[in-house]
Amino acid sequence: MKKTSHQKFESDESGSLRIELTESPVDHNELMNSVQDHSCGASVLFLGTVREFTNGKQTNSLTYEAYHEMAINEIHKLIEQARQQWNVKHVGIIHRLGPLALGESAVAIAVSSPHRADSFAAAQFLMDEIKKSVPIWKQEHRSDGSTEWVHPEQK
Amino acid sequence: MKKTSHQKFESDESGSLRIELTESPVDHNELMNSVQDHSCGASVLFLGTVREFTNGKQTNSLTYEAYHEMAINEIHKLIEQARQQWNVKHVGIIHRLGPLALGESAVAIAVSSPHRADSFAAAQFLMDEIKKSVPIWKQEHRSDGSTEWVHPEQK
Amino acid sequence: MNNTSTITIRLFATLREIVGQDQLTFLWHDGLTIAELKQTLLQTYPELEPQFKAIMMARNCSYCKEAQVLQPDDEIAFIPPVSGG
Amino acid sequence: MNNTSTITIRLFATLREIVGQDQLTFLWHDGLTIAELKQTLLQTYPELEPQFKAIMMARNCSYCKEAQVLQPDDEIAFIPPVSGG
Repeated sequence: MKKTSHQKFESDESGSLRIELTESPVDHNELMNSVQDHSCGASVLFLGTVREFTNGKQTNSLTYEAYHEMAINEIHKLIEQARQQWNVKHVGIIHRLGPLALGESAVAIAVSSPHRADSFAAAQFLMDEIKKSVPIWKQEHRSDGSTEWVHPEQK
Repeated sequence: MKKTSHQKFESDESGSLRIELTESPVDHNELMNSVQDHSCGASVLFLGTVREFTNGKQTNSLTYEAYHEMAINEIHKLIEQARQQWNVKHVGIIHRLGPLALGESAVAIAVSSPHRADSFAAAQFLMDEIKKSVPIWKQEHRSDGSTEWVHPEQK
Repeated sequence: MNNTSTITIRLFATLREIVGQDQLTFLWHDGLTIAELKQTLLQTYPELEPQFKAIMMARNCSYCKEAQVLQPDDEIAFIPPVSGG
Repeated sequence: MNNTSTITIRLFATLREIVGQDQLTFLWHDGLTIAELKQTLLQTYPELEPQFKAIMMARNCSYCKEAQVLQPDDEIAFIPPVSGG
């Protein structure tokens, strides 16, 4: 099966950003290594993984779907907002698409900064905002045989 | 040269904790993987690395020294405090000792939790508190030839 | 501009499943708004009505209001509540 | 208890460098406090005085006050400002 992948990468003297939507497994170690920089004393990696139980219902697997072009644009805007609020150097975000098994990574966010408070704040902001505005949808396949597109208020 | 390592590991149905002080390079990928759990939808890895410039002074390398037995006890207490405040499952902390080159990892903290806010808050709390109370000391070797035991207010 | 100008509608998740296609092409006319597109879609696919209560709209990959006036070749998306991450 | 009871002092970072050793052994006596140990150390190593202004103390791997009364075989540490992480 062909694995599709959509990417955006930008880099200048103030730092770099990397956005990736992919049907392949997320390599969070490679992502974390890619934000390392001698000018930074801190980096934070957030990993969102497929959890087994949500509100007492058992999940067997998930499927993610995205409006690729717009999702990359929206994530790009969020990274720009994060850069305005915090002194961060490199930001890398990978969101997995397609079918995911229990325990697999749906999203990885890596941020590096000279001081640690900026990496923590920016990584948390990016994850919170991605869940609000980026056109990506999650379909849950449950152990009771039901399948549902998840709405934020159902989480 | 013999690499020394001091470790503590505890595990029960509520989760696990792992504390390691080591003269060997920190394997943050292995640490992050070790906190993954199907009951957790979130994990956060913090990495503190040797930064090149601090207050305009150039660092060539660092040396860390610890009061091993007490440092492990104090980190253990901090993890217990974090568990009381947040719903976290697994916590792993590695602090490097001995000589470190630019860009190497001094400390890695990995936390997993069912929901992401707990992992973020606990990881940040642990790093903030480790810097306040855990008996570990950093000696900076600067490019101007000077060597100094760093005091927190000098950072 | 000529009479064969069109706009494209992209559909995702529940909407894609209800409509049975991930893309629709509509004829453009001067003054066409997203609100008008919504009405037209609802006439053809009344099952969309509950979905449209919490719907967001995007024009050429940026969120917009339903009063937005469209241009030929615009790409419009109806965005159900997102659930990434 | 007998007259050969001792306590151990652990020294780190700057203090270890000033004293030139990472460990000292002191004779214990009934009622011995950390404050008294500090005074004794300062008499032998006056260079410690500036360090002792911001010093913390630990008894058997737990932070304690300098009024702490010690027992034979206690391990005492003088802890300069920490800088881990």
